[in-house]
Amino acid sequence: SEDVGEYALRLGDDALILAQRLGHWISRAPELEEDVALGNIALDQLGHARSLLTYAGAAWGKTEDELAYFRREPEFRSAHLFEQPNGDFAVTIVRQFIVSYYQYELYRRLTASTDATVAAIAAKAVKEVDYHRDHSAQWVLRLALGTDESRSRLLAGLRLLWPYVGELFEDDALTARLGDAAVAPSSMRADFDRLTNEVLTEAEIDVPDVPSALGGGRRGQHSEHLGYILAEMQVLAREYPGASW
Amino acid sequence: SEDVGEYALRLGDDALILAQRLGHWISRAPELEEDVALGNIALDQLGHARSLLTYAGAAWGKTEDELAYFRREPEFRSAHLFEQPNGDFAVTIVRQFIVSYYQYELYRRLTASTDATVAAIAAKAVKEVDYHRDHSAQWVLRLALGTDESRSRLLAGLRLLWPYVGELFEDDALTARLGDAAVAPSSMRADFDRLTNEVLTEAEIDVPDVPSALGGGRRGQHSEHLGYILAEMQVLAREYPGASW
Amino acid sequence: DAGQAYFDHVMAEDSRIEPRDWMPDAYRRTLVRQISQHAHSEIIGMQPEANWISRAPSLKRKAILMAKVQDEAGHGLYLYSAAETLGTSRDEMMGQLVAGKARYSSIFNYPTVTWADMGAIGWMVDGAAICNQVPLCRASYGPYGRAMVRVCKEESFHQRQGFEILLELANGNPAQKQMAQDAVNRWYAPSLMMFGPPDDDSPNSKQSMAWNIKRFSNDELRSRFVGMMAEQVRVLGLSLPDPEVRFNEDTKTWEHGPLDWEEFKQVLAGRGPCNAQRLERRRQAHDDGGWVREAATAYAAKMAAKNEAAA
Amino acid sequence: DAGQAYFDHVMAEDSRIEPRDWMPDAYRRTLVRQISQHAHSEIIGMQPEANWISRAPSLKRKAILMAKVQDEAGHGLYLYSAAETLGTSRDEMMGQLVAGKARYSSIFNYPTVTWADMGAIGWMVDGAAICNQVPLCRASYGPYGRAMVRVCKEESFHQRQGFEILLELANGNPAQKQMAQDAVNRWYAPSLMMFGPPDDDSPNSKQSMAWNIKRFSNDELRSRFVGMMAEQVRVLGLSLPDPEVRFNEDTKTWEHGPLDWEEFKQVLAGRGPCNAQRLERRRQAHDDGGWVREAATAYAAKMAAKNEAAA
Repeated sequence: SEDVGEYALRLGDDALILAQRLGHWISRAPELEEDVALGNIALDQLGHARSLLTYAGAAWGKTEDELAYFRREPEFRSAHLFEQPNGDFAVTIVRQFIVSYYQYELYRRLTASTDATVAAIAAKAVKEVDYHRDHSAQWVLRLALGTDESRSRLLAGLRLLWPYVGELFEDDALTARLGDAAVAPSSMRADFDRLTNEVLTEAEIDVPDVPSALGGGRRGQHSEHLGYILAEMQVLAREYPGASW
Repeated sequence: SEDVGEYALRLGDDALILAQRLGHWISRAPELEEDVALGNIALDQLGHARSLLTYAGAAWGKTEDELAYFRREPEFRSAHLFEQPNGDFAVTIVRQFIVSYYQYELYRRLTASTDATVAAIAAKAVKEVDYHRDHSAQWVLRLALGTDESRSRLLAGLRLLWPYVGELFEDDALTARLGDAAVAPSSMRADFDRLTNEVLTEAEIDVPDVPSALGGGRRGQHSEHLGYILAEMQVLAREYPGASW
Repeated sequence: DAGQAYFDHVMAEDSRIEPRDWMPDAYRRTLVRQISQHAHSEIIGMQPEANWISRAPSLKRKAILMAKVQDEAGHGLYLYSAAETLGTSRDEMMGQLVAGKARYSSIFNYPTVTWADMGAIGWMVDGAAICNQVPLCRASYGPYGRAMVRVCKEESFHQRQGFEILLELANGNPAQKQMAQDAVNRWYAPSLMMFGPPDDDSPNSKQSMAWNIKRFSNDELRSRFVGMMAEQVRVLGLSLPDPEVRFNEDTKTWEHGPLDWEEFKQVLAGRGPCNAQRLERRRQAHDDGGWVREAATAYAAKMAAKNEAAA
Repeated sequence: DAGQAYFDHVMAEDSRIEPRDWMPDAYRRTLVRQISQHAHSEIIGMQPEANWISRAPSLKRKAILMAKVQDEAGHGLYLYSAAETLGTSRDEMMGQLVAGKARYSSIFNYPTVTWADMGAIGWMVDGAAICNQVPLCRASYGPYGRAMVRVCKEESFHQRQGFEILLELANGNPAQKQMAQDAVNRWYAPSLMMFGPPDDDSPNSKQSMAWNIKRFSNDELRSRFVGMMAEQVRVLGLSLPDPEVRFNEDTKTWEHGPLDWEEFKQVLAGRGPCNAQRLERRRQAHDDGGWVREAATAYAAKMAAKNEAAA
């Protein structure tokens, strides 16, 4: 249905934009092991994006590439967190930390989706995202307890990105209509808070006390960053519309 | 003639790409005075670009905007130096230092071009570029003689960008054919060397001993940076071809 | 005492206080806060527009936009200078801004997502700023009033340019017209809220009026602005997203529909779409520029010592 | 002595030396240089391809390209590990690379200006690398040979993917086909030069052959590679930019036209189009990552101390 398509589009756009962001680290990471690790995560996200966009496209007779390369900014459904710049390694790790704990709760529940395709995609994704969770949590600990500099950069990253957590857990008419085919975002918040808190506690960090940003990504209202991401991502495909690659 | 058009295109593309690079500093400069100063320089360069592209376009019946927004990368004629990333403030200052001393010699001679339009554009530009020269020389001195950090950043910037100096002074068939309508690039090298050397000597710096890069911008062979610059610069104009703004 | 008497006299005469004149501490503090907030707004206000410099769709528009954002840096400079005459240094004010301890106009915490936002900001946001600022050209503190004269002259130029951007879009293809209408819709309420809370919820206004650093109430200015917009939007062939805008023949003022003051407070409290981003970007530029400012200072000191030695 | 005798025996038998075996200093030094250069090439070689990850024109191609560049980081890891068994640490080798004191394959100093370069690099550059590397799977130093086995397996996968990119373009619209041909033209000569200077100008080759860390001469490998290209390019429906490519029936080898060894030397000497950029980018990544590596080290030390205390 179009509703399921729209839902898949949200999740797919999150993953696609994140993959695009993470891909930038490959050849620029602090050590080779991280070129490999961040590359793996980017590839996983891109894989999820492809499955989700392919499924979403089925609702409107479009391919994954038509959706990725020929939609304009207000037609994207990514949440603001995924669009945020990489910043330094600490900012990227904080983004990963939030994303992976959120996506784990999401995909874990979606394995029981009444929509069989969504359930199948989630079943594959949840295992990969579990590894992303572990990767980010390890780095949160290393940076928090490593040196003064790494701790202060991590704290800055947390203050910078925590405002975008709220949007991930907002219910709306679509998630309500979808019922058990989807997950009510707000229903995941408690588990997200509990599990991220466990890591932050071990890292001797308090959850940042920062106001929540307004969001709007699910309605096509994006941060100023998305336009730049799309300009770069779509430039070649748009230059040769209809071409095959 | 088409030859003059091609020549104006080279100069115009240099100025356009530099304006695009410098424009990024506005709202990000180290102090407000520099937001204003770099903004002024960017505006001057953009002004030169518009005059030169308008004149170049006359040879092919195209407007400045058609040339700026609807050419592809190999059709651009900018030299590699202009495409180089802003880097830190020292890198930008080094780029400005090379560019403004080069452009000053160029426009000064072009005021005597046998092509009246080129001469008129040069007559206006040379005064503005003289100010750019002063601005960059002052900063070279401040950074060279300021603190250890500023000196070492300046030296790094010089090593990074000096390889791109050579391309600016290469003669080719076009400049040969144009004779006194243009300037033989190689004929400016001695004055450029002498005048930049005066500043570098006062700054207690030796001209960097680095190999020259291969260049090729005048033949449409560009650095990897230009594609990104154009993707961003052209995105909106290309999205609405034929629209008026 | 004599100082207070002179000050009161100046206020009564609607004349001007100059930097060396005696003034009440509260007057000084209020002015520093107001002028520095205004300066901060110019600086932070560069960001939403700088966001489109690289993507401006024609070279002419790119040049105009660049010049505009650069003017805003200039306004910041005049205003910080005016505030400095009251004994607070630019460094100190900048420090407060990047530490997140100073306010700036909330309007700049909204994102500029399309090119039409360049038009809407020029036409509506600068339009509202002008309504606010023209009376300040007669502010009782001399340096402030004089700075505002320069600022206002440039702002009205900017407003015209913003109007032109929207006019071109409104007369363009359907997608362009839609882009323009969409921008007007998004910026309408935030620009009305630029005049501050309704008069019955604006506690400091009375004192500022007495000191001649505020001339009209928030609601008076807002009403005047709505009237201006309502007339000009017809020229654009667009509409305001507020069916309740009308001229009240009885009160001879323009009226508008209710505004979402809850959102205003949210944004003011830091929950706007771009609060964190704007501040972080300013902080980054400030931090990244630290070594440059240090170098300039060190070089100036060396040159001064050299000249000293030579003299 | 006994060590030398055993070493000579291993060479004569074409068998393998392992890390704990005695080996001549010159052998060790040559290997460290060769393996680390190879590792550096993998690392620097990530950049020209990473340049197109964000702009890959389909999601499938994006995924393949990402995986490829990531594989190169993996190859770098295996190779640095192999070199470390000879007593030089990765840190030290990386330090030499970012200080500009180590070499890497010159081919990576050419820019990737179109998407078709992703195809040409895969097909030609990886193709040349495979010709070079397959014999190294039997290199006399055990860890090196074993690393090469893994590398070669992945490289041939990459080569096929590059071929596919070109095939798709060659069968695409005229602009795409032109893009493909243009990339083949640009990468042809540089990829032939990857095998190093002609045999009569390659002083170190003889010793390396004697040590079984080189199996065929530069010209032999180059000729084999040209033959491979000449056959495959017909499948692509494209052409090689060298009219002198032909199979010599007498010598049973492939021949090609003259190469511009002057350009090769220029690029080797640092005058390639991207030498400075590649090195600067690596240095930047290395420097930017310093605090992260320090944090990881400090954290590991703290955890070790904690475990110690608990034990």
